[in-house]
Amino acid sequence: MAQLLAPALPGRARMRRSAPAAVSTVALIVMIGVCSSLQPGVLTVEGLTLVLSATVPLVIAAQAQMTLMAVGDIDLGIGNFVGLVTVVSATLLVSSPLKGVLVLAGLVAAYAVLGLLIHLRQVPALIATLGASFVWLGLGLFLLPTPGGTTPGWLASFGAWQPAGLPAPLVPLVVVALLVYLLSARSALGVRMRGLGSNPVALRRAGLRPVASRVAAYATAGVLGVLSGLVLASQTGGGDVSSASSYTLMTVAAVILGGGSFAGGTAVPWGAAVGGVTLGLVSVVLSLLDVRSDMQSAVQGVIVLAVLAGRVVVGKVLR
Amino acid sequence: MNIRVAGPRSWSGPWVWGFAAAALVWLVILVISGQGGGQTVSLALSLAPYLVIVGLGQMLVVTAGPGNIDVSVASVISLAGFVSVAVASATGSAAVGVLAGIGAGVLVAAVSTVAILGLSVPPIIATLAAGLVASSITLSTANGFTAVPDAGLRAALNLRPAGVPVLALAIAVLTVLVAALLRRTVYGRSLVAVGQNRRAAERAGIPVARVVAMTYLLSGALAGLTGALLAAYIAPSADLGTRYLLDSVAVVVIGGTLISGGRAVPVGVWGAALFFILLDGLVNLVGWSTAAQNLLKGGLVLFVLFLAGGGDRSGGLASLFRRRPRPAAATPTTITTTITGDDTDG
Amino acid sequence: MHVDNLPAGGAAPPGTDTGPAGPPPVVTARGVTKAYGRTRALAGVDLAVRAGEVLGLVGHNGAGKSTLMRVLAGLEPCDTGTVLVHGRQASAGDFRTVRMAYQETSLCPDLTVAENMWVSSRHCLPRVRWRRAASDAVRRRLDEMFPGHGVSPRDRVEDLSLSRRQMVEIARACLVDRLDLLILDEPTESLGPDAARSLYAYVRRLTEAGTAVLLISHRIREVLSVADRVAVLRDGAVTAERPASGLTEPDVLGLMGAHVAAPPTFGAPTAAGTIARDTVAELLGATGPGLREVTLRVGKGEVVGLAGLAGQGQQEVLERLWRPVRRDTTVGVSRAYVPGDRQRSGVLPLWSVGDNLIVTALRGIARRGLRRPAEERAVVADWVKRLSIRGGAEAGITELSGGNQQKVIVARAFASPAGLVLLDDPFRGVDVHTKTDLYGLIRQEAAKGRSVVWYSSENAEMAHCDRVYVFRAGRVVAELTGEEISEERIIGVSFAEKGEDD
Amino acid sequence: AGCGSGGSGDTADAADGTASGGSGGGKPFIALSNGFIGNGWRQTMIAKFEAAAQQAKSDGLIGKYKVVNAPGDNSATEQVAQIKSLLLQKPDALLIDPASPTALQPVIQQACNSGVKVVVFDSAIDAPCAHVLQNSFVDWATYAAKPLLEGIGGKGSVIVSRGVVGSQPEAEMLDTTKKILGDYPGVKTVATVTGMCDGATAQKAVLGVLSSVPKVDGVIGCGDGYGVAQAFATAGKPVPAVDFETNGRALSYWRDNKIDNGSVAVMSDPGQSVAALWEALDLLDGKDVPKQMTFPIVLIEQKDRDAWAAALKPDEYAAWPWTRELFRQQVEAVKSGGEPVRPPIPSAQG
Ligand SMILES: Nc1ncnc2c1ncn2[C@@H]1O[C@H](COP(=O)(O)OP(=O)(O)OP(=O)(O)O)[C@@H](O)[C@H]1O
Ligand SMILES: Nc1ncnc2c1ncn2[C@@H]1O[C@H](COP(=O)(O)OP(=O)(O)OP(=O)(O)O)[C@@H](O)[C@H]1O
Ligand SMILES: [Mg+2]
Ligand SMILES: [Mg+2]
Repeated sequence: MAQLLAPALPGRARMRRSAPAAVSTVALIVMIGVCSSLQPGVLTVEGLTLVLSATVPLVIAAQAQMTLMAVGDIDLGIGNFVGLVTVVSATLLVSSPLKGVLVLAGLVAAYAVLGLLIHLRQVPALIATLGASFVWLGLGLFLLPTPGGTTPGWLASFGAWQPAGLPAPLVPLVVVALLVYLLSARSALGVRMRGLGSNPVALRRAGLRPVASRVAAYATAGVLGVLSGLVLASQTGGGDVSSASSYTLMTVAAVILGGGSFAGGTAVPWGAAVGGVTLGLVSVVLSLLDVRSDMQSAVQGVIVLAVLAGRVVVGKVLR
Repeated sequence: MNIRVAGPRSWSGPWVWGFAAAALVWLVILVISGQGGGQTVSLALSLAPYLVIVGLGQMLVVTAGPGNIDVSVASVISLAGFVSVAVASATGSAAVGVLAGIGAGVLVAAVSTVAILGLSVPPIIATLAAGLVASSITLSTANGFTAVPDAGLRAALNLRPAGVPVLALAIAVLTVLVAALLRRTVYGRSLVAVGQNRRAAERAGIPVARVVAMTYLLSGALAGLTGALLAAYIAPSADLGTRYLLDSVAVVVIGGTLISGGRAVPVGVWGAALFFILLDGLVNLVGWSTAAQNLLKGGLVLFVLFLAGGGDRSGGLASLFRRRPRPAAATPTTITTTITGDDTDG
Repeated sequence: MHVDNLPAGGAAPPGTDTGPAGPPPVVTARGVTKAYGRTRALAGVDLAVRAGEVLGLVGHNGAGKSTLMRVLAGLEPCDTGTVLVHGRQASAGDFRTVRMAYQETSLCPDLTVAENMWVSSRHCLPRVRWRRAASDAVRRRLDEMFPGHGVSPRDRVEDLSLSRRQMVEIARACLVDRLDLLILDEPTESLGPDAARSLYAYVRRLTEAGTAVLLISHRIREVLSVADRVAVLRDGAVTAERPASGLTEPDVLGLMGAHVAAPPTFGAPTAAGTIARDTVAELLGATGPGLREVTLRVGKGEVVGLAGLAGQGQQEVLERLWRPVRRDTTVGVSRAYVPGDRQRSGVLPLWSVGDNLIVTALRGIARRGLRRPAEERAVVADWVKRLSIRGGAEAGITELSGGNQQKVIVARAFASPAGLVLLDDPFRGVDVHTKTDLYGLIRQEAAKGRSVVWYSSENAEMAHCDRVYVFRAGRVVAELTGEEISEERIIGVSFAEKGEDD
Repeated sequence: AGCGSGGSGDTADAADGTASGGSGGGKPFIALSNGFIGNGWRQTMIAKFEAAAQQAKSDGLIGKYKVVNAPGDNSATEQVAQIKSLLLQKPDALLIDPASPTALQPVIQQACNSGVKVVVFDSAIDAPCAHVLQNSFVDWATYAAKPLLEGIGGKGSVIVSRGVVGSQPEAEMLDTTKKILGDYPGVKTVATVTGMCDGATAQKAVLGVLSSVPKVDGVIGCGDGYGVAQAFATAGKPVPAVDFETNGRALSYWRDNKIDNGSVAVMSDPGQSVAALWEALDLLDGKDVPKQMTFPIVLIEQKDRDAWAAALKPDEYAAWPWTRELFRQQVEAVKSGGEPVRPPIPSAQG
C-alpha cells in the first residue's frame, strides 16, 4: 500500500526517465515521415545514405559531449577539436602516417591532461574547455592556415563505402553508440564516471579517486572527438579547422534532446544518437520544405522547442 | 551576513586575475610600442563597455545556478542593432531607439523565459532556439534596410573629454547599479539564493520562477542595450553580435563569478573585458597570425584559469596543499549538484 | 565472491575468548585531535571499540561524533594522536575492514543500487559480471537486514524514499568480505520503527559473530536498549564510558551536558478552544498522488501534528499547504517552510549563518524592494542569541554541525512574519537539548498567534501539538486532541488494520 | 511522384531529362546552396539571384528554383548535409557558394556523378567536375592598394588590414599587397591587423593599435574601410585613405564626409550568383563554357561613387547587373583573353 503511494515509483520513474529519448525518437520518425512524403526517395537505401551520412560525425561528437556531461562537465571546445582532427588527418596523416597517428594520440592525451588540470585546479570545465577551444583553433590554423589538404586513401574509401542493402552511415552510428553504451552504462569505469557526476564525495569515501574518473572521461571524449573528426574528414575530403564549429552547441542540444542533463550522473548514449540524428535531419527537412531563406533558422529553433515541449506534455501525462 | 562590504572579500579575490592579466598585456604593449600608454588604456576603455554590458547580463544569468546560460546574446545584439536604428530614424529620437533596442532584447528573452519556465527546456537550448528565431527576424529586417544610425548618439559614444570615454563612466555607473541590485535589493538576494541551491531557495519562500524570469529578461535587456549602442557605434549588421557570445561567457568567469551560480562579481567583468580588448590590440600590434592569436588567447585564458584555481570541489591533490580558508571568511564552495554531507569543506 | 561469507544468525563462531579483560580492541583512538580552521572538532579523544560489542556514542550536536567516525574509518587524517587497528598503527589498507554508514547518505543518486554497491564494495565483487553479483549480494543482504524492504537492485537511488535510501546505505556498509567494525552514524533517523527493529536485530547477530559496532544516535532510549557500553562525547572529548546496563535515559542526558530541564512541558497544549479558533488553512477532501480524501483544518495559534508511519501522505499535505494550487486547499495566511532534508532543501551553502537566517524575512523587512540592513541585523542577532547558534551570525553555514544548521533553518522560518509555519520532520538528528529549545520556541510562537503544522516521524514529539492527525495510506485515520495524544495511541492507530491493507 | 513542393511535375520530367538539360520537355530546376547568410554581401547575393531567377521563371527559362542557406555560422558540415538532401530532389543544376573551399569536394563529386551540372561561384574549389566562376583576388588586392597609395602620394605610413587569415583568397591578396608595397619604398607599414574583411572587426582591430602607432596615412584593407574610418573617429584622428565597402552605408559616409584622399571602394561582385545562373542555363543548353572563369571585381572610384551611393540601400552591396547577354559577352572575353566586360553602373541603368 505504502509502496503504491510513494511519489516516485521506480518503475514509473524509469519510464519517466526514458520519456525524453522516446519523444525525440518520435520526432525523428515524424521527420523521416515528412521527408519521405515530400521526397519518396528518402526511404531508399541511397536516400537514407544521403540523408544520414552528414549526421554521423555530429552523433559521434555528441557521444563525446555526453561522456563529459555524465561527469557533470560540459565541453565548449568539441567543435574546434573535431575541426583540428580533420586538419591533422588532411595533413600529417597523409605526409607521414606515423607522425599523424602520434599527433592524434597526443590530442587524446591533451584532452586527458585538460581533464586532469580541470580537476586538480578545480576550475569550471565550461570555461576551461572554452579556453581550450581557442587553442584547438590556433593549432588547426597553424597546421593548415587555408582549408585544404587531402585525406588519406583509406579514409576517403571509408567515406565512399557503400555496403549493399544497408545505408552505410548506420554502421558507424550504431557501432559507436553501442561501444559508448558498453563503456558508460555497463562497465565499472562507466560507474566511476557517472558516480563522479552524481556524487564525488561518495567516490572518495569508497576509496576511488575522482580524478581518475574525470581523466578517464576526458580521454574517452578525446577518443570520440578524434573519431568524429576522422569521419568528418572522410566526408569532406580535406581539413578545415572551423568546419565543425557549430558542433559545440549542437552536441549539447543533441544530448539534451536525448534525455541527458547538465547535472551529471546519467549516460544516455542511445539518446545522444537519436538526438544527434534528429538535429542533423533538421537541415534536411529545411531544404526539402520550401522555407523562405531568412526564416530557416527560426524554423530550426521552433522544431527544437517543439520536440522539447512534447517532452513536457509526455512528462505531465506520466506524472 | 552580507551587510558588510560585499563583493571580493580580500585582495586575492578571484576578480583580480582579470585586472592583473589586463595590466600585464598593457605593459607588454607599452614595451613593444614604446608610446601611447595612456591612450592605449583610453581606447581600451572606449571598447570595453560594450563587452561589459553583455557580460553583466550574462553574469546575472550564470549566477542563477547550474545550467543557466544565455546563448541568445549574439542574435539579440544583432537584432537590437537593427531595431534601434530603425526606430531611432523613424522617430528621430536616439533615446527612443535605444529603448526600442532594449525592448527587442526583452522580447527575445521573453521567448526563452517561456520555454525555460513553461516548457522546462534547459536554458542553453531555450536561448539557442530563441536566438535562432531572433536571427531570422534580423535577416528579414536586414533585407532592404535603409535607416542609418543616429549621428548624435555616435558622437556621444565617441566623446572622450580628457581621454576618459564618457561611455565607460556611464557603464561604470551601471556596474555599480548592478552590484547594488545584487546586494541591496530583494531581487538580488533572491537571485543569489536561487543560484546556490534552487530547492532550498524555493523552500525559503523565494518565488524562484519570478526571479529566474526576471534574470533572463534583464540579460535580454542588457544585450539589447549593447546592440543599440554597438549599432550606433559601428553599424547595424546581421553579425554584429557574433563575437560577443563566447566572450561574454569568458569575461564573466574570468571575472570571478562562480560558474555554478550563487556568487556574482560585477567588477570582475571589467577586468576580464579589458584583458580581452587589450589582448586583441597586442596581437594586432605584433602582427601575429590568427593561429598565434588564438593560441595566445586560449593559452592565456587557460593559464589564468589554472593559476587562479577554482572553488573547492573537495578532493584532488590540490586540496591537500591548500590552506583551509579562515572559517569566518570561507571562500564559497563550488557546489556540485549533490551536496553531500559532513565533509564538504567550508 | 566472498560477499556473503559473513556469518549470519546464530551459526556464528564466537569471537575471541571473552576473559575478564574483555575481548581485544578492534580500533583504538589515542589522543586524537582535529581542527577545522578555528573550530576544534576533536580535542584529544581516547576511545577503544572491542570485538563483539555494541558501543553507543552519544553527545550533543557538534560534539564531534561524525568527525571522530571519519577519523576512525580512515577517511580523514587526525591532526595529532594515533588510530590503531588491531593494535597496530593503521595504514590506508587496514581500514578496509572498518565500514561506515553515513549520517547523510553517501550514495550516488543517479546510480542504481547495485552500481552503488560496486562503488563501495568492489573489492569483494568479481571483475566480470559484477553487476549480477552485486545485485544478488545486495538483495540478500537487504532481505536479511530489512525484510520487506521493497528495494530492487535495479532501482536508481534517487527514486527511493529517504528511508529506503538509508536502508541501502546501511546494507552497503555491511557488504564486505570481512567486517571488524561497523559504524552507524544516526542510522535510524529516517527509518521507520519496523526497519529500526530489524536493523538492531541484525546488529546483534553481527556482534555475536565478533564484529564490533559503533552506534551514534540521539535517541538515547534506543542506544540504551541496543548498546553494551555507552560513551559520551562532549566538546570533542570522551567524558564518560559506562556499561549500558543500569544506565537510564536521565543518567545519560546528565552525562551529556549538565542540566536537563524537566521533561519538556512548555505551555502545555490546550485541549480546549480548538473549536473557537479562526481557521487559517483547510484541506477539504483533498485527493491526488499520495492523498485520498484528506480533510483537515488548522486554526489560528494552533499546533497541528501530522503523525503516522513515514510516507503515508503527511509530506503531501505539507506540499499542498505550501503551494495551494488546487481548489480543495485554502490557505488564508502567508507561509514558511522548514525542510527536514537540510542538505538538499535547507542550507544556502555559500552564505553565512546570518544570510541564511534572514533570507525569508528579507521580503517583509524590505521597503519597495530595497533591503534595510540595520533592521535585518537586529533580527539576526536576536535569533542567534535566542537559539544560541554556535559560531554566531558571521560563520559560514557549512561550518556548523548538522544540528546547528537545523537551528538556523528553523529560525529562518520563525523570523519571517509567516502566519503558518510548516515543519517537515525538522528535528531528525538534532540533539535533545536543541530539541527541547525548539519545542519551547514552537509553543511560544503559537501562543503569539502563529499556526504550525508539524510532521514528525518521532511520535513522542506529537505530544507538543494541540491536535494530531494520524495518517495511513494517504488517509486521515484518526484525529487526536489534548489528552488523547500519546505515543502509544498514535502507534496503535497507525498500525491498526495493517494486516488487511498490506 | 516527385517533390511535394510547388512544380513537382516539372521536377519529375526534369529528372528524366537530366543529361540533356531542358530538352526533355520540362524546364530546368535550378538549386542554389549557400553556406552562410550572416552578412550583407551574402544577403545581396541571394537577393540578386532570387530576383533574376524569378524573372527567368516568368520568362519561361526555368521551371523552378530553390535557395537553401546553411543555418548557423559558416558551417561547411551543414552545407554538405543540405547539398545531400538537395540531391534527393534531383535538380538539373546546382549553384554553390561554398562555406569552405575544400569541404564540399566529395559531395560535389557525388552531384556530378548523378548528372547534375554544378557551378561553384565566389570561391575557387578543387573539384574537377564543377564549373567555377569567381572574382580575381589579385585584381581586388591591386585595386585596394594602388589607388590608395597613389592617393597618399606614394609616401607615408600605412596599416594593412588583412582579411580572413587562413583562407586561400587572403593569402593571394596579401601576396599581391606586399608586392605592390614593394614598389613604394617611401611607404612604411606600421602595423598589420586582422580585419576579417568585416568593418566591425577591423574597427576594433585598428582601434587596438592606434594608440601604439604614429600618424597613419592609409589603411589598405579588404572592404572594411567604414569600420576603419569609425576607429579613427573614435580615436579623434583624421580619417586616412581607406578601402571602403561597396555598400550604401559606406558609400554615403564617404560621400557625406567629403573624404577625398585616394579612398576607393572595392569588393567582389555579389552579382556572381546571377552570372552563375546564366552559366548553368548555358551548360544545360549544351553550350561550351570554360571550366574556370574570372569575372570582374566591383571597383568604385570617386567619380562613380555618388551614382552608386544613390542607388544602394545601406546594407546592399554593389553588384554588376549581369544579363544573359552581358554574361555571354564576358564568356567570349574570357575565352579570347580580351578585356573583361564593363557592365553598366547604376546611373547608366537609369
Ligand atoms: N568539514 C568541516 N569543516 C569545518 N568544520 C567542520 C567540518 N566538519 C565538522 N566541523 C565542525 O566540527 C564540529 C564537530 O562536528 P560533527 O559533525 O562531528 O558533530 P556531530 O557530533 O556529528 O554533530 P551532530 O550530532 O549534529 O551530527 C562542529 O562544530 C562542526 O562545525
Ligand atoms: N573502504 C575503504 N576504506 C578506506 N580505504 C580504502 C577503502 N577501499 C580502498 N581503500 C584504500 O584506497 C586506496 C585506493 O583503493 P583501491 O586500490 O582499491 O582503488 P582501485 O579500485 O584500484 O582504484 P584506483 O584505480 O583508483 O586505484 C587504497 O590505498 C586502498 O587501500
Ligand atoms: Mg554527526
Ligand atoms: Mg552532523
